[in-house]
Amino acid sequence: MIRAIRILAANPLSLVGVILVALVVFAAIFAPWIAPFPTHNGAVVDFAFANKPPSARNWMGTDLVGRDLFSRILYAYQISLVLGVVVLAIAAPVGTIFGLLAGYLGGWAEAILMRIVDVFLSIPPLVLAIAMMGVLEPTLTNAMLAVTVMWWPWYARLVYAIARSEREEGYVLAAEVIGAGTAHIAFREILPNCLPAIITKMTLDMGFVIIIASSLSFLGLGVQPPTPDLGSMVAEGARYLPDSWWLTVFPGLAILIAVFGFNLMGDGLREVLGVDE
Amino acid sequence: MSLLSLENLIKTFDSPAGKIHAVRDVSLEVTQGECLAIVGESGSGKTTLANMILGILAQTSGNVLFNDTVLSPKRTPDQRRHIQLVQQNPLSSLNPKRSVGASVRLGLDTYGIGARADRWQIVEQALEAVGLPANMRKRAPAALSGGQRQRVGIARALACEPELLVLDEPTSALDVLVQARVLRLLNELRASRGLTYVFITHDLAVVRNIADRVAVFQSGRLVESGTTEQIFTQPQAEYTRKLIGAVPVVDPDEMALRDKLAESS
Amino acid sequence: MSALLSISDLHLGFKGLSGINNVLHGISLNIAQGERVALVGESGSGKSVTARIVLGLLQETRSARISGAVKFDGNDISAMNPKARAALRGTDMSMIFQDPTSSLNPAFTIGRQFTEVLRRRDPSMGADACQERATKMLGEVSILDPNRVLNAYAFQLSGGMNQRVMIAMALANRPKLLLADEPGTALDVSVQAQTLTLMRNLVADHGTAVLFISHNLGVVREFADRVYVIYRGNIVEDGPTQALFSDPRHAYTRALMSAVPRITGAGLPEVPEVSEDFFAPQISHGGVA
Amino acid sequence: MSPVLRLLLRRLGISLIVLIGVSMLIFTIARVIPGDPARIALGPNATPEQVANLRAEMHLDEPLVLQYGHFLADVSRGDLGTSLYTNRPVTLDIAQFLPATLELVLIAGIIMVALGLPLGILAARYRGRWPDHLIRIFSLLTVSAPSFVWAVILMLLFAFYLPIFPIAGRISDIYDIDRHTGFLLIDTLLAGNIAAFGDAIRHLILPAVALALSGIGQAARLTRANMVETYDKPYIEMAQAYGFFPSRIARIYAFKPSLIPSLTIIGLDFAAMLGNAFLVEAVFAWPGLSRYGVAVILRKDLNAIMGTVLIIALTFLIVNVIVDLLIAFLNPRIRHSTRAT
Repeated sequence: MIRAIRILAANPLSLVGVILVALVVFAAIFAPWIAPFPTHNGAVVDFAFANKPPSARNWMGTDLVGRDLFSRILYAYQISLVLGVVVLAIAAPVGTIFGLLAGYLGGWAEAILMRIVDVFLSIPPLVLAIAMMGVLEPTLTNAMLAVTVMWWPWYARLVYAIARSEREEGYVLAAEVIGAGTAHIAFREILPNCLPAIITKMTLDMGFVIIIASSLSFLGLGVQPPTPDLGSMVAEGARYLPDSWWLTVFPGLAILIAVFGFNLMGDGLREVLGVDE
Repeated sequence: MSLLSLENLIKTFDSPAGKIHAVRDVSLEVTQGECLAIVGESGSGKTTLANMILGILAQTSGNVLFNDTVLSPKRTPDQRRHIQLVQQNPLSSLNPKRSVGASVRLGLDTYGIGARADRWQIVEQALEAVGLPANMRKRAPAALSGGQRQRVGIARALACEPELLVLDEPTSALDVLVQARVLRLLNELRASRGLTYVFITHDLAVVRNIADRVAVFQSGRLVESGTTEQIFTQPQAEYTRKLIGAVPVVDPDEMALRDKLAESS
Repeated sequence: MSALLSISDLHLGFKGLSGINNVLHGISLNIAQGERVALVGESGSGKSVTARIVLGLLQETRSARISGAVKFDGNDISAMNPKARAALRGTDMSMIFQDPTSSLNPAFTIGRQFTEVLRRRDPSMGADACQERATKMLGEVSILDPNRVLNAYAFQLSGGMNQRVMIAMALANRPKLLLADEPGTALDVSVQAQTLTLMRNLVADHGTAVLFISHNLGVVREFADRVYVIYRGNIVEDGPTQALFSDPRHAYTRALMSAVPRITGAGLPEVPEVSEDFFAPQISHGGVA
Repeated sequence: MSPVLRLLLRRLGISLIVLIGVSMLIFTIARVIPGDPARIALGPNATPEQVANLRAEMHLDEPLVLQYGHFLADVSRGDLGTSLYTNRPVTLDIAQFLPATLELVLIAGIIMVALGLPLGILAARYRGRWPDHLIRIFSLLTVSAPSFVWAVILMLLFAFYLPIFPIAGRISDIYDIDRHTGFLLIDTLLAGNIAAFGDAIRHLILPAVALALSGIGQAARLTRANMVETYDKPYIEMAQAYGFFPSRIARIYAFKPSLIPSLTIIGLDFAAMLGNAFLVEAVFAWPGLSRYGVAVILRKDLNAIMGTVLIIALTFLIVNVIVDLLIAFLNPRIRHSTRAT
């Protein structure tokens, strides 16, 4: 713990990451209280203030129907974070179990499990999610489902690689000689040695899930209006470039800030936990 | 009475470049209470042999007998329990994410040794038996020196209350001063607990001071076996003489022994 | 003979997260032209870092705090700039490492690596001249089929073969000083014995001075003219090999000597792992040229 | 048989298995669709008879396994069915749109490697010092935004505010180039029209950079990570002990052994670009597969969706086999795997 704080202190970038993530999480949780126009979360119109550049009243300007962009971005963070947490809470454990079993058992289990993973990994991540959203209704739940389905194999691959190298370590041999069961060796001996890498990846992935989810809604395949979403805000605004630049630039920056925060934090965590890239 | 016998053990591996004969038709007896040294250089098959004794690796053909019972490679828990291992590398043999005590306790939990409530106490006794303080059980392996880790490895094996210990180069990763103390500990434990050792090593000087009998291996073959005294004073095989001749020595009488062997070849 | 390498009062510390960690506490050591000197000690005694300071490698590590004088061939290495130190390496000084196979680059053939080494001394050396010189050097280390070896990658050769290649490379530019860090410890004992004999004969022929770093007293006795014993960053005893081995006087040296198992079967004596006496002042048997 | 040839056959075999798996996955996704594909395809005004006919034609009345069998048989004949959106064979549609996407992705891949690897080498060479920190911040920034955000930002900066590059499209209307390959960079050269070639390049730069940006960051970080690991190897210490210049050690002794593990991942990054191309094409109105893909998805055009995904997966598998061969060629351990270990 003391070591962790020392490393973080010696690494100002990671500290920046922690602060950015804290800000984003804070903004999402307290959006209803922070947002200057909390009702602009939904289908509200205020044509008197439609499509206005940033001002003292609307720090980031207003959208085409006069809603406050800053308020909508705060609410969009809520959606992004919930989506990220749900996706990772499912994808990480599923992938971990797959990877652990394939990596430790070897043989047929390895061949079959990893071929399944290969199948998923041989469709570019975004394309798989796009294809799934193509057949499903564009709702938040389905977006989570699509992103989860494309995400778990990456955990399987990561954990598989670690488990396969840990399998050769002396402590696994020791447990086998003593006669410990497969479940004990996989989950009590090997898994703890995979955790630092998994936790690091989950932190970094919070950012990447936000990217993928916003990409889906950018293509019109994710969360639907009037629910605020960073990706669809950029898509909507892109049609009014360059005049109404704030419509795209601020939601774009909002994505950048959140993801950059998770990336910096994950990078720092990698060092603290001693995880290889 | 022989505790362990190996009958015509053969192990062959397949590789893209053809078959690899790791162990070629080896027969050996290990008597209750003795220390048999298995000596060889890399590629001699000594580790493959150890893995077959431990039931980690299935032999291609031949038998492993323990207490006159044929052991199949799929061992029962009880058969596993009586043959335990001490590994070479004290860095990798302990799980870095588990406490020293948890590692030692594994055998107790696996075989149901002692009442559940007493097990931490048994772990502490096991640590004290190998010369470590009882409170070390809560420490992480990273906080221990190489010698301490190796002692934990011994305690972990002994916690299963085995009859036979396979020691795979147990001191070759240690400094000389530490090695001397660990070897003394192993000798004391063997005497006090009536243990039987299969001591795998490439270091003939260590063998001379710990083994009762020696089996010399080269490229998977048993080249020569005999009592330690015989092997070091009247080695029969050319290879054995060469191995003894290559040992770097420090004393004049050691040099005399080496020179004598060189003359007789 | 004048001293080729003279180290005096060398201190080394590493700056870590929790302050400075001292590794060398003022060691002094001399090597004459053509002399074979061993630095013997256990792991963590500071023997390997000493070699890396002589080579000028540690000076480039930012966390290292070095003080004291290291004179090579009359020039103070610690006062040189990094370029001047680099110019000595691979020409007047060279080094042999513990594990020959992993010390050769897996992505290039032996021949290519040999050529690069030769061009350290003479950048204008042509491909044919390099090939010829490499072949000759491989012959000196008793490699019978130099062409096969030059066209091979390290992973295609045995450890003993790679060790010979390393020795040939290290001596190819006729260095004045060879640093050998636990040479061949990763090899089988019989192969190690062969290559050490080979190396000893070669450096004697070439008149190359050697700083031989080892934890193995037996190997040291067979290789070195003179020995320094190092314990936790202090030299505890030094002297000509014969004198030191027949009459070890420092408590640490005595413990170390008695802890080595003998092939004559002298038993396993009771030795302390640490003792107050191990930190007693240095004892010198003289014999420094 | 040479080791490289053996590897090639092995990889092709595995790729075939994976491709069959992909077809199963796509088929599963397509059948998950809620509702009747035939009804959706024909729209609300179709008569029950028409729906029944189409259902029979699409084998929708048969068990799933048989349906998959028909699908696989069609695919292996090169028949991906008819698009309900364009009313043309899906293969024709893809042949029309794929080259534009491939051209974009290939150029982006070249930019990624050409900038990412040197940045990684530089960071590893000066690890822990300011060039390393700068490159780290740059890399983290580039991977922190989806490529459509970079596309919008680049477009705003270099097409609107500083009008250096064209805003959208593949080539200006004034050029009329015969399409032979569909790759405009090649077609313009075939036509001998240097001005058109230059124009096509100017159109390519912004989308390709937007697509490549996150890849550059990833390639740089990966190269750095692998090289830093290599720097701990004894052979690097040996190179230092022989006094080679640090820049030479970085470029030659440390880089080459580190390249091999990096290449596999770079292949995967390339795959990610095939997906991200959808986003960039949308911003720059690039007439590639994305426009077609999004259009068919919004119309629930199943044949076209399945065909498009299958072709993208196939492209990706081909890239992977090429990367593996490249690795085999670069890695002497594979080229000379004659000695058993």
